[in-house]
Amino acid sequence: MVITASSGVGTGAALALPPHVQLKVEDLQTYFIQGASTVKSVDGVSFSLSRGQTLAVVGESGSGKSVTSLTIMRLLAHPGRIVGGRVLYRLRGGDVVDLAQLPEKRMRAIRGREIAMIFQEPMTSLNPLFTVGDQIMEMILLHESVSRDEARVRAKRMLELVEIPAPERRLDQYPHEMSGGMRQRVMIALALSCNPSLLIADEPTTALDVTIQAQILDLLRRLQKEIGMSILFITHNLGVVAEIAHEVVVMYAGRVVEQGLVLNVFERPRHPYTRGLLACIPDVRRDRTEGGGRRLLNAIPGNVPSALDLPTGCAFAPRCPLVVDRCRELPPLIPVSEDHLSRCWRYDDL
Amino acid sequence: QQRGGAATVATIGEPNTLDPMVSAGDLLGMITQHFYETLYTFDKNWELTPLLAEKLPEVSADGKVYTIPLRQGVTFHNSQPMTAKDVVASLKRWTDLASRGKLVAGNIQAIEAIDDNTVRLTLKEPFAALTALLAFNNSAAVVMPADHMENPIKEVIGTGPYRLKERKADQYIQLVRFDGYKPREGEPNGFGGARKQYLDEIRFVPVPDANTRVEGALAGQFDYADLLPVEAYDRLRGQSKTEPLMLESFGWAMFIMNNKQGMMTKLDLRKAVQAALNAEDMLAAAFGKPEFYSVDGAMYPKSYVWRTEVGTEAYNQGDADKAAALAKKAGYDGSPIRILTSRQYEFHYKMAQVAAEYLKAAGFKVDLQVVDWATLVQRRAEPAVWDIFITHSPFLPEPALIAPLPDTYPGWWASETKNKLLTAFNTEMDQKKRIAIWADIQKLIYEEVPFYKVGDFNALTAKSPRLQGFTASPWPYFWNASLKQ
Amino acid sequence: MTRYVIRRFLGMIAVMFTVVTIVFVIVRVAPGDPAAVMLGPDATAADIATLREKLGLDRPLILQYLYFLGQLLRGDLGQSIFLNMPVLSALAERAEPTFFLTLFSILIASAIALPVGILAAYKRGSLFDQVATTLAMLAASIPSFWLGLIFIQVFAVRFSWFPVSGYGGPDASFIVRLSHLILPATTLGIVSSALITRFTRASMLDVLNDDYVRTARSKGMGEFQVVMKHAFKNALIPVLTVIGLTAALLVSGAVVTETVFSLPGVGNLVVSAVLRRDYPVIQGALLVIAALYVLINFVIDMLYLVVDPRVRY
Amino acid sequence: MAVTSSPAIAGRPGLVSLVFQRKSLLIGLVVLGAITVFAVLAPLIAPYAPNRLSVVNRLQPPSGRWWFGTDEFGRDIFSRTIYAGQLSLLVGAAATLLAAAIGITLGLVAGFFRKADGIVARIIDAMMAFPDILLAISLVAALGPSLATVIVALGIVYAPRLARIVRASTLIIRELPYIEAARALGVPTWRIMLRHVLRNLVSPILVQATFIFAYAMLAEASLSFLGVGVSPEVPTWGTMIAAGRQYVGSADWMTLFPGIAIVLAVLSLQLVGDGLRDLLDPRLRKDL
Amino acid sequence: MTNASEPNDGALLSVRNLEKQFPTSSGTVRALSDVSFDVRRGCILGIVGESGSGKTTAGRCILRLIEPSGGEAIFDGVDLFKLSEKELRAYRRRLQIIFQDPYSSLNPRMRVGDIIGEAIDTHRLARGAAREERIAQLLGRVGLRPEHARRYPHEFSGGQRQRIGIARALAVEPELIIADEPVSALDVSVQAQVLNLMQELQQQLGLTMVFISHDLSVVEYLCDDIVVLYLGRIMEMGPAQEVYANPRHPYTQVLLSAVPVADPRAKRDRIILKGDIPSPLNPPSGCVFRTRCPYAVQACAEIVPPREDVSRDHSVACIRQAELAGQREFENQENLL
Ligand SMILES: Nc1ncnc2c1ncn2[C@@H]1O[C@H](COP(=O)(O)OP(=O)(O)OP(=O)(O)O)[C@@H](O)[C@H]1O
Ligand SMILES: Nc1ncnc2c1ncn2[C@@H]1O[C@H](COP(=O)(O)OP(=O)(O)OP(=O)(O)O)[C@@H](O)[C@H]1O
Ligand SMILES: [Mg+2]
Ligand SMILES: [Mg+2]
Repeated sequence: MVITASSGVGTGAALALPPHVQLKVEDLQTYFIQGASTVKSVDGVSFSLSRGQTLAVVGESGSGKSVTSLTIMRLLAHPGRIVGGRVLYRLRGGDVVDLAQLPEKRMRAIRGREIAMIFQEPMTSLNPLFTVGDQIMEMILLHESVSRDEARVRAKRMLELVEIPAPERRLDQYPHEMSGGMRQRVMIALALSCNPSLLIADEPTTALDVTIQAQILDLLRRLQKEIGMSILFITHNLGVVAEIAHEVVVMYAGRVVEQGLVLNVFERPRHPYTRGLLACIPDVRRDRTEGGGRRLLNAIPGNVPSALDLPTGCAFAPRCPLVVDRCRELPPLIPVSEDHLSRCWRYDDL
Repeated sequence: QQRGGAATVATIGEPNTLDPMVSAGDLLGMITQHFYETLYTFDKNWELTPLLAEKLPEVSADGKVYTIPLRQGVTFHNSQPMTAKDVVASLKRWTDLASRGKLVAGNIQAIEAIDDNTVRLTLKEPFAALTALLAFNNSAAVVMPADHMENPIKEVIGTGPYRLKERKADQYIQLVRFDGYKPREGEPNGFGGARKQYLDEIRFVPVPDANTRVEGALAGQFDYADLLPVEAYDRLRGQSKTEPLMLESFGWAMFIMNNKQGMMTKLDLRKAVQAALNAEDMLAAAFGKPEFYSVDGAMYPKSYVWRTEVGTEAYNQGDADKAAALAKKAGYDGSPIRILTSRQYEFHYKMAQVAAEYLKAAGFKVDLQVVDWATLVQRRAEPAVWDIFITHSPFLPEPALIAPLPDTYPGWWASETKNKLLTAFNTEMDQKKRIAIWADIQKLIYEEVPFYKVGDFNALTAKSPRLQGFTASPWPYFWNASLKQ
Repeated sequence: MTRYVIRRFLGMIAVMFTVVTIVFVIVRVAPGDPAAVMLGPDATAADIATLREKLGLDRPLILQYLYFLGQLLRGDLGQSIFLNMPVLSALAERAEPTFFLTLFSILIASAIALPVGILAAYKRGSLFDQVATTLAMLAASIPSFWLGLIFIQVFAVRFSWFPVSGYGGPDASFIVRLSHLILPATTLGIVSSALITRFTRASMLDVLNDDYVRTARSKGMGEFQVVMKHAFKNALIPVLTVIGLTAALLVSGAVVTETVFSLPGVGNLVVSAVLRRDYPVIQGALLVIAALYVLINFVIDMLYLVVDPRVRY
Repeated sequence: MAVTSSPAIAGRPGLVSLVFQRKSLLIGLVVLGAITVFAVLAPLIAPYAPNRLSVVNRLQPPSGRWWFGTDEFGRDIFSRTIYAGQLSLLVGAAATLLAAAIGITLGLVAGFFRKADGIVARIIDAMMAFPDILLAISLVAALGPSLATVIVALGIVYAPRLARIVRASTLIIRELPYIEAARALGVPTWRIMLRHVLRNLVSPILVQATFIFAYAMLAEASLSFLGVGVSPEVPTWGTMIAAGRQYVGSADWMTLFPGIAIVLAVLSLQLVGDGLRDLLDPRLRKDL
Repeated sequence: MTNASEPNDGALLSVRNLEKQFPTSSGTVRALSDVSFDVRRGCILGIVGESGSGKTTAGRCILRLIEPSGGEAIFDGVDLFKLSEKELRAYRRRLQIIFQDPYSSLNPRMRVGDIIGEAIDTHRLARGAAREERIAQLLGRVGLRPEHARRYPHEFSGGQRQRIGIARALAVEPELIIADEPVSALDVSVQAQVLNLMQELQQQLGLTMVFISHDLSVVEYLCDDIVVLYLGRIMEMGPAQEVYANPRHPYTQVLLSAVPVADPRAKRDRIILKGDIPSPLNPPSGCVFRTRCPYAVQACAEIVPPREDVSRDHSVACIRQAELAGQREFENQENLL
């Protein structure tokens, strides 16, 4: 059940985006409202993604990454609802639309064709009852008026593109006859078969082995160069972010806490949470003494708060080593340097 | 009356055989009389009348020799002519197998064919009821071809106006007109006289559930529905597709006690049961409105010559205290009275339930064993497994034929007094004297309590208005009947 | 694939074998001498002895069992005591009404259950869902004989739309016979639709949560197509099993329904056989019906080969 | 259905409030409770003795004197209906307990011991191949009809259903890491079976048992209706309907009230079962 | 580490020629072949490998949670594989296991106190008040509060549950703990907490540990020795520092190069492997890695590469390792020039 946007703000006024921007999310709020309980899964998320660039969204489990991506695609499950904010998107023709307001019918034309998506579980994301070829062709036939034969040729080309050996034979295979890595390639082929301008990848490599992850990341990078689409890459692995993204958005408890170029954020994180995350990853150079003895990791204390009762003010405050009184008040996203934002009052102390 | 058509008759169940000699059920008699015929039968006044016999038998002066002339030109369904040889063989088979035949078996000196068309039956002692026995359509002395007498029968070949075409157990028994049938001269008269073959077909459909028979009748699915619960009378009245037929004094119900084995062999206990039972309640429960039954202890209703009221003061007591006292006297040990009954005849079952309550009130334990009729018939033959079973009977023209009188009948009433009286009754040829003896027998029944008469009941059946020329009877027959197209 | 077929086949044989054994045991648990019970009290000792010999009851149990198996392998289910005919023919004679009754019931049940189940799952929590779920539960709570009685009263007696009972006479046309089946099949169909509805709903709910349904939506596909093509086809697999098993189990309902409607089917035969203590018929009917169930199960397994590519190897 | 629901985020509210949140469970429990109270307190509530004949008053329609009317023997249907509740519930409950005892044992043994599994699983499969009523009829025919044999037969008939569920769950639970942890600790097998496996099966067993209770009551009614179950003079809802069958069309109340009683009892049991399933283990929703 | 076939003196546990096959309906899965390694007393041995390489199977075999198909596991001088079920029970106290999934490794129907208490009861370590005391102590040791004993597992977060699992393992005072991916299911921030806890415990209690993981950075950080598994066979093993610094097997090299590093400036030559891991149902002949190995030659298909020592305690199963090492040295020198 797809819930259409409920706030009835007209889309009359022409929307605009800077020319290089493909997608701009502004103060997005997505809540799950069931009876008296409200889960504010996404509560004020903003970022923008330039054409041909990769933006990584990183955060721990439950921070709202998937909900953000599903909101953009307008694939939220009941009782999820967009409560506020805009999702500005540049169509192929150059027009800008607010995806949060678009009627379902127009949204359908955008899904798959303008924006495509790949998911975490390659094992379950493909329908087990249809051949791989059918599933790719279905997408092509849905959005373009071509014959089945033509669609098949296109599907085969897509499989070639994602470096699947013996594509002709693979077209007639079922998903279960393929390995996880292979299926994720099929998903990518499927997603890219209508040349979308934006690819949303929700943890596409999390379920895969490192060697296969390396293959897929490599493939995505190459395809982006060839096709030029923008990628919204969702992950919880900072290593992967470093490897693939130009820009990064760090989420915590439904909010963006830091945003900026990958180089800047990793080099000099301006939010204690980002800093903590980076310190949590074991690094021998840092965490071993000269003699080879181990230092304890610089772990963040405490747990990720439950989405049902978030602390007021900065959600990270209870775990933050730098917490001060002021943190009871929610900081805005503060520009700390060019293209670098942080939601911390004490960004300068970092 | 028009020729043609197939009449559908809803019967109370599936007979377990089509051989009318081996079983005595009314259902079996009703069905088989259409294809098997007896030497004699009854006319509409319940008088004896010849059927396969040419005329009534000549009886010798001492009442021992019966000479029976046969009709000529009668053929079996397999086109063979019927001869004296077939009749002799059939009668012998009847005395061997049939429960009614066994009654006379010991009394028979000889059965022989005098010529092709005459049979002679010689008795040891005179036996007044013989001709009535020969006329009955259940446990019937039917005539079969001499060369088709296996037991169980392999092929149903009779002389009747209809012949068996197909039997699908639990579905239907399909009879079709026997074209080689030669009816008697004259007009129909009860079961006797000419038998007209208007119908092309008669189909007996077993519908064990009484209510389904009612509903089928209401819906016009059956041309005739046998034995319906009397409660349905009002529902059947004023309907377009069916009409109720009420058969007054159709029969009487009885509780047979096991006089051979078990607790009921004690007279006091039988008397206790007699005292405990309230016939009126049993009848009311079984038949509903008083129009449908009569609380009557006499063995024959008013219209019969055999009617007498001697002994009936012991009837319909419903006296729990007396019963309890009698039971105590008999040394009743608290073991349950095993009452065998069936739901095929719903009124049996209902009487059983009321009886059970009255017996319980008198301090008896009751074990009500509800089985289907076929099983009951099987089980009642085994003296070890029951104390009382419930059955009913039409009013028979000849008292000697009342089922529980002979000591071979399950219940096994054997007493010297009874034997004396019965012998006297059977050998006596004078009607007046016989009536007097019968009164003694009735008195004895109330004294020795071999069984308990519950009362008389009417029967409710239903026929469609299309069915014409049909005469209601305890054993409905469908020759002479026709369907309006 | 061949491996799958062979495995299922062997499995089927194994279960059949167990079924046969269970039936053998059930008839043997009858207290007392089965021959005596079967023949009834009329029988003489000699009769009983003859039947004992005929049935092999005088032999050691294991030999009896082997004999029983041997008989079955020859397709011999024994002889009905009451009907005086081979049990197999008695069953065959009554197969038609039961077969069509089951078939129509399952068609009616599916015709009700599938759309309702799908829609209820799709609109989970809606008024439609609540009403449908409650009705399904209600349908599952109604004794089929009671519903049958009501149907007879209303549709056969009051309105005379359908015949009350039976299966038509000897020369009844197929249409007439079918008209006899409508009420019983509707009765059974309604009662069994409950299970299928609930199962379809549950299965759809599962599938609607699956990732590939989300994938289909992310392709920009319309809801109807998503539900029917991607979700329902997957949900169908377990539903198919339930439909098949319901079909097999309907025989159970048929026992009751056939009695209420006096349909001369297998169920009716069993009930009469129980009342008539016709053990060979009970035994034979049990065997045949259970075997049918196992067979239907096997057929469904084979259907998976068509529906689900995952089992093809 | 794009986002899968996450495991319970909030702490667990109390059981009572959970029950109250589920309307159907609540309704089911209330109706079932009422039926049970009526049945148990029948001697106090019933205006007449259930078997008291009063032939003059036979087939009276419902009225102020006989709330549900009288039957063909003039017995009060209301009194009989609530007394019948005792036996119907007893048959259902006893059959369920028996089925549970057999089924749980078989299922646990099959699920836990590979060697036994081959045979037990096949017996379960084979037993499931017999339609429930048919198997019950045959068992009753073999054992001889009585209240006790009906219970035994239904217990045997429904045992495989529980056995199958217990077995399937055991097979899954057996492979779970916490079982492995217990084995790694050296906890004896029987203790693992009871403390770890059986304890985690309580919910599915309870849910299934509720349904079996419902089915057993329906089955008892069917058997009695067919005349192959409980002896007809013992009042159960099934025997009452069977008796009333003769009067459908003329005294409909004879079948109506016991029929409603069955439907209510079975429906409430199913509501409870469904509610329990929701409450105890949402994952079980799939098997019915 | 040693590759001698006799048990090593310093080793608490020596696994020798461990074999495990799973017969399945579609054939026999060769999960482990000829696996031998030593776990030094007081040290942490890491087992790494991609999914399906047999890491978990190895752990479960050693603990006899599944029956091994062959080989031996000498623990403190006794071959665990030869013990009867009864004899084994005594050893169960000395070896413990921690699982990956913090959700399914705790019985949801038991209170935390009972989960830990069951370990104590089974080995009759304490009773009554002493038992409660001990449970409280264990909870404290893993960073939980004594009152948590009354709660059920679902009331805890993943990290806390993992702590409960650790407390349960510690309850019997084991000498060796096999930790099967204990942090893989946890969020990064919690993962670090649990890693810290494990280290502290290991040091304080002098535990010996087998740490199974597919996360190479964690293993590098935590472990003293490392075993690299691929398709049920050991590719390379040795002291962690040395293996990481100087991987000699092509597979190890590939694996290390594939790990994404959280440093956007790190520039590395990545070796991207072609293809997938072959099915363990019919693993390749000879060297199992050869189908994906960039350096494979004909001979690799013919012989199962024997283990070769490249330095003390560091061994590699590759027939071309020496040749390849030489080549690399040459390249490195070239780079230097
Ligand atoms: N259908 C739903 N109903 C209620 N809450 C939901 C629903 N879907 C998601 N949530 C809540 O929204 C929050 C964000 O979830 P989301 O799936 O976006 O997290 P994530 O960052 O993608 O985490 P992960 O790394 O585990 O995928 C979580 O707290 C989750 O519980
Ligand atoms: N019970 C079993 N039956 C059949 N095959 C099994 C069984 N357990 C494991 N296997 C197979 O053995 C091989 C090794 O499995 P194992 O679980 O040890 O791998 P792993 O290295 O722990 O992988 P992961 O990283 O996914 O946990 C795999 O191919 C697996 O499919
Ligand atoms: Mg997510
Ligand atoms: Mg593992």
